[in-house]
Amino acid sequence: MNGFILGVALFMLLLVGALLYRVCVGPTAIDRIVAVNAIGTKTTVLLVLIGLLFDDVGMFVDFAVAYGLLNFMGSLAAARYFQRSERRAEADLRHPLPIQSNGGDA
Amino acid sequence: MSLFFDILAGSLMAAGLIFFVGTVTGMLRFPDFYTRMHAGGKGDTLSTILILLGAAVHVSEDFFHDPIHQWGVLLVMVKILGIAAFLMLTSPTSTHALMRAGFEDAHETDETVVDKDQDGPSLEELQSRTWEERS
Amino acid sequence: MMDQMPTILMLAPFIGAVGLSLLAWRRPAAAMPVVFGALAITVLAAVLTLREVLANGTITYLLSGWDRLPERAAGMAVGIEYKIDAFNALVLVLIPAIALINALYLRTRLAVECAGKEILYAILYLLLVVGLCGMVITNDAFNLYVLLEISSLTSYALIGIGRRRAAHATFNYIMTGTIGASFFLLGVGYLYIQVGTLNIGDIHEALMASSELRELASIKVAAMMIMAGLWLKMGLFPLHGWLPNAYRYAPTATGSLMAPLVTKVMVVVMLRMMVSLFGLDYLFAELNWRPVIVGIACVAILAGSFFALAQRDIRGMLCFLIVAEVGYMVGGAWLGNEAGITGAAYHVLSDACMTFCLFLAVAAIILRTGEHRLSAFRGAFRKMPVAMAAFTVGALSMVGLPPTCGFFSKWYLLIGGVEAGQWHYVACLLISSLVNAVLFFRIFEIALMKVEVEESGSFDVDALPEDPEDRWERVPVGTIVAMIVAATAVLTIGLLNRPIASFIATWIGQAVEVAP
Amino acid sequence: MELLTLTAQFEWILGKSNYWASTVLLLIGLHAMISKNNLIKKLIGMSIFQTGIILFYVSAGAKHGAQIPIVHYGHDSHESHDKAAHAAEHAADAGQQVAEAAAPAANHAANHAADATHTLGETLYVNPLPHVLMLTAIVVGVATLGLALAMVQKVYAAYGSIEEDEVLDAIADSTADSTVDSTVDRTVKGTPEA
Amino acid sequence: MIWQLDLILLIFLVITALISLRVRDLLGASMVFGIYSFLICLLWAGMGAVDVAFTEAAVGAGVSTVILVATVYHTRRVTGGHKRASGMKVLSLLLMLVLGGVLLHASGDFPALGDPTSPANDHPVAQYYIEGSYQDTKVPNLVTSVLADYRGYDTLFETVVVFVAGIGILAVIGVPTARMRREEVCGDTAQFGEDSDLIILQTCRLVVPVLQLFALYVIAHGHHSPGGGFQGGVLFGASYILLALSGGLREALRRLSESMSFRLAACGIVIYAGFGLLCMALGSSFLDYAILDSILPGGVAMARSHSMLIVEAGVGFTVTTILFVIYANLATRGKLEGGL
Repeated sequence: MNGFILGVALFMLLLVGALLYRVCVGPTAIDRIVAVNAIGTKTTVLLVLIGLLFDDVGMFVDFAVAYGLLNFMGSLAAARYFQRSERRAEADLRHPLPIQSNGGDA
Repeated sequence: MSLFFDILAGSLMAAGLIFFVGTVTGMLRFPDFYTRMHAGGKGDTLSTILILLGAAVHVSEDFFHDPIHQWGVLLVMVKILGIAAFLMLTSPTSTHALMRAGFEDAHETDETVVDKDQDGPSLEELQSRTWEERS
Repeated sequence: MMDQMPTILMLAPFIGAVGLSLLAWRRPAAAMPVVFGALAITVLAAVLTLREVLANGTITYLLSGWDRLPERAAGMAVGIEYKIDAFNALVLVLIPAIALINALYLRTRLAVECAGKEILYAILYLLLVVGLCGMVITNDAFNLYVLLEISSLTSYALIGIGRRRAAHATFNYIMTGTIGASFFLLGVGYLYIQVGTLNIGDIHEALMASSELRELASIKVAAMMIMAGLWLKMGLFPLHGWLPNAYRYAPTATGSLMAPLVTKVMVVVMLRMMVSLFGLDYLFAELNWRPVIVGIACVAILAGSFFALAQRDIRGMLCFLIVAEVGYMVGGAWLGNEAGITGAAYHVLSDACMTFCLFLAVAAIILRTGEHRLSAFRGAFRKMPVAMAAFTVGALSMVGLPPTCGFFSKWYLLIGGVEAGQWHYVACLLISSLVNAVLFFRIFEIALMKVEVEESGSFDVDALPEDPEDRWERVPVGTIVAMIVAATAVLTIGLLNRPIASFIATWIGQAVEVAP
Repeated sequence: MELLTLTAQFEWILGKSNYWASTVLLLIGLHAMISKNNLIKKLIGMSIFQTGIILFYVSAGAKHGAQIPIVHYGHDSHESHDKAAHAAEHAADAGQQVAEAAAPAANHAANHAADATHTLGETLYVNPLPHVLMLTAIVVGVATLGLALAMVQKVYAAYGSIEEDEVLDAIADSTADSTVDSTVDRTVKGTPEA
Repeated sequence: MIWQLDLILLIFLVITALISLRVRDLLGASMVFGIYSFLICLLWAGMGAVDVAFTEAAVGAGVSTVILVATVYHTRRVTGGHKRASGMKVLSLLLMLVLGGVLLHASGDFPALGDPTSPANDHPVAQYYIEGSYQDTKVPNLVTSVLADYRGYDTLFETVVVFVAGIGILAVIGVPTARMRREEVCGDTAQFGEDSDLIILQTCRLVVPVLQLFALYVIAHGHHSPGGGFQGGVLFGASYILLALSGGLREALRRLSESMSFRLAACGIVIYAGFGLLCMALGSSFLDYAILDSILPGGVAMARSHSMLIVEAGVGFTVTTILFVIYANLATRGKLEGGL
């Protein structure tokens, strides 16, 4: 069974790598953030799987919760950034922030 | 007995992986932000929860071997289910928040996915409204 | 009670700072009394500790009560310990003493330079003293890193609290300081992965005991990393970029505290690393970097002196003089003979005192005449005799004339250079002394001119009191006392040269004979 | 035959991989700190730099097939008993090991045998000391990051930019005549919303 | 040590680091840096360093990302190309080549990764921590016992570092006058989350209390599982940050005002240092909990264990409040109103 779990973990890790492509090419910040959010959720799962591999899940679930939570906090912060900057732009008589779409190029 | 648990856990995890593959494919291949969001939001949550359920089943196996000494694993199983519930709560919320953020960031839809004969205001009109008008 | 002195020494300013934030959050009036009280207790404890060390040798204080027991971890230290030898004890007296005297000056400036943030400033001031003392006192390499970071963070904040121009200087300081501290941490890690302990004494014994350990490349790289990190923190010449701006644009009280102490404490740490951690015979017998490092030091001395000569701004000039002085000390320490290290250690003390004296006097003069250019000195001898007297003492010590302490420490450095046959180092010492002489006598010339000070030129706004009419106030009495004490300290350390030198010699002797 | 050598080389690479990776991360971060133009990018580089060092320490404490450093006294209580019983003799033989050769590096050969025996005996735990050190390092890192970010905000309030070259230009302009400096200084005290 | 995970994660780490440094959009860069932290946490969990992974997750992935985003909000989101770069870049690249050569050369004689007989791992001190600390302190989590007892002095100053960061940020960007005003405004009746999204608001209402309970559990259970004062404190602080993100900073500040935060932070340090002073007063050395068995129940080892718990609680106080203050000041440029 451990071999199977290891396989699952590795496969998930490879899929996370595929998501890294989205993180890399963007094109815009919000696309990256969505991919980042997905990766963060998967990190929680990977952590539980690592716990299973160590045969000591009880020690790992505690901070798997913390992972999920902090990932949530990160995406909330990003979302609030957009909301607040939108409202700030409205307050500044619609001088919107430069919304650029140059991404992981350069 | 243990074979049954292994098969159950394995199948749950496999199902989760399949959904995760769907998520990744959608997020990589879909044309515009909203559709990617669609794939990311739903598939991500479901696959996560399925894999966690598989892990919970796998953990709870020991309990059914000897319930007297191994009752501690039940606590672990409950914790894993707690993580699943927590993600069930937070992941859609963050998806919603990000979708709204992208909407306010004035992302436009790809024309291949826009429903041409929809009635009601278009996305651009909605985005052009101020916060107070919207909410 | 007596054996608790090291901890009391560390805890007095610590408790003072925490108590300020706990009880006096909105009572700015409470700031200075607490600072004075805490620092006074610290000085007292430090003096008692020094007496103890003089009486019966090196003190070792085991925290958390984990003694070195043979049945526990083979007699290695499992906890953290203090180790106070002769030299440490001297420096431990010096640090809180300078902070205490500087507090006399700070008292007059606090409300002006950081209005509304007095409590915060006082807390940071005390914690900076904690960090500096802790770096000197501890005998654990990683604990040294932690306290290094405490002193760094407090310094960043104490500089960044200053005016607008300080912001970017502080950012550069943060960058450089973090790189330096991280290099130090990496070097300690290389030592740890090869030796397996963090206690400085244990690492030293392990290095002494096994020759193949000393052969390892990673130990050499560890030495390289630790030295590079400390040089970044002390501002040795090619790495000095952060120093002048940071000290110039800081609040004046911060400048006159950090300029004497921070770089010198880094030199002290470097000396301890050389003598107590790696051991002189390892550094100088096995890997002979002496020519390279002494060469760098020579470049640093010359560059610092000539940049100082090029400066128009008084504090900028002093900052580049510090760069040159760091060159003195690093070069002297790496001469590799006893006279050189004695000179370096002695110069730490004397340079701290004379830099302190100069910064105080200059701050007083800048406050009196709202200028920060050299022209501020016009007619200074007549207008503010005390400040100029202190300035003169400090300047003579910088130039290196007897009976000031600068003369004697430079004397030992010269002897070390001659013994080591490093003639270019000797030459650089003499040249920079000449440059200093030119520098300061130019200032004296300006100061002796009987020209009236006219309202002109650009002046430094934040160095001024808020309302313009008390800009001509006399120098506050606290500042005068501080300057007098500093000047006397310069002379005293000069006159006590023989005991201090023998003292440091015994320290080196102990440290070397510790090695089997 | 060469298959054996291949596995040996692979083992060797595995044995070094973390150290190499930590070096690479360290260099990436340091390069960003030095050469990036944007202050926040510099700070991200700083964090990566510190992470490289932390990775080095944690790798130094890792052990193959070891448990996480939390003693399992609950699962099988007898283990804790015989741990208590063994503790004295472990400390004792550790003692005489080091007594016979003071340097830990010198008596590897001796320790190799000794450890092989007494790690096979009981469960092997990861070395906790580097973890403790790195907890401290992480906290120090975030403290530095916070203070530096505050500095970035102050720089932006002062010069309206966080690109280093633009900031330097602004400084050059403002120090050209210090009266401007003073006036701006007075206004900037309150760090207005830019 | 799971070497397959190890290798893949190392590769991903380098990629993520490069991405987060290449991205021109600073907001995206901050979020990518969060992913970097998550991945490196996975790496450490894979190497068995659970406490490190926990702390890095809480501190690196959580708090760092949020304060980075806050700073980006207050400064500028786009960074242009590097105009002045080239000369500096070349110089730095040369430096990196030299340094990298030196470091790789040094890594040649390191013991193999995961070797139980490497000097660091079978040094008597490390062996003693593993074998003796449970007898000494009755604390199963070796990291906790080493952190809070053997190296408790380090941990005290680690807490002070956090404290200094809070004080320093307040000193650097805090606006005294606005601060006074804030203290008055604090009493007014701003509706909870008047300007924020309903769904987010309700979710956080559900999450925050659970999170705070969980943080308390992490602090209290740090003896037996990964966690302790720092991790729990960071999580507790994160709960307030979450409150501020969902319902507005004003709401969070009414629960935990700034001056109260600093008082509590000082309380935490006083608890820690005061315990050490108590040991001194009872005639032993600083932070020697063994002497406290006259006060605390259950023998020397249990005395150490109990005092560790109290000390960790003190750490938790400080970290919680200071992290919240750091966020509050960075998110509002020290004005404690408006802002992110």
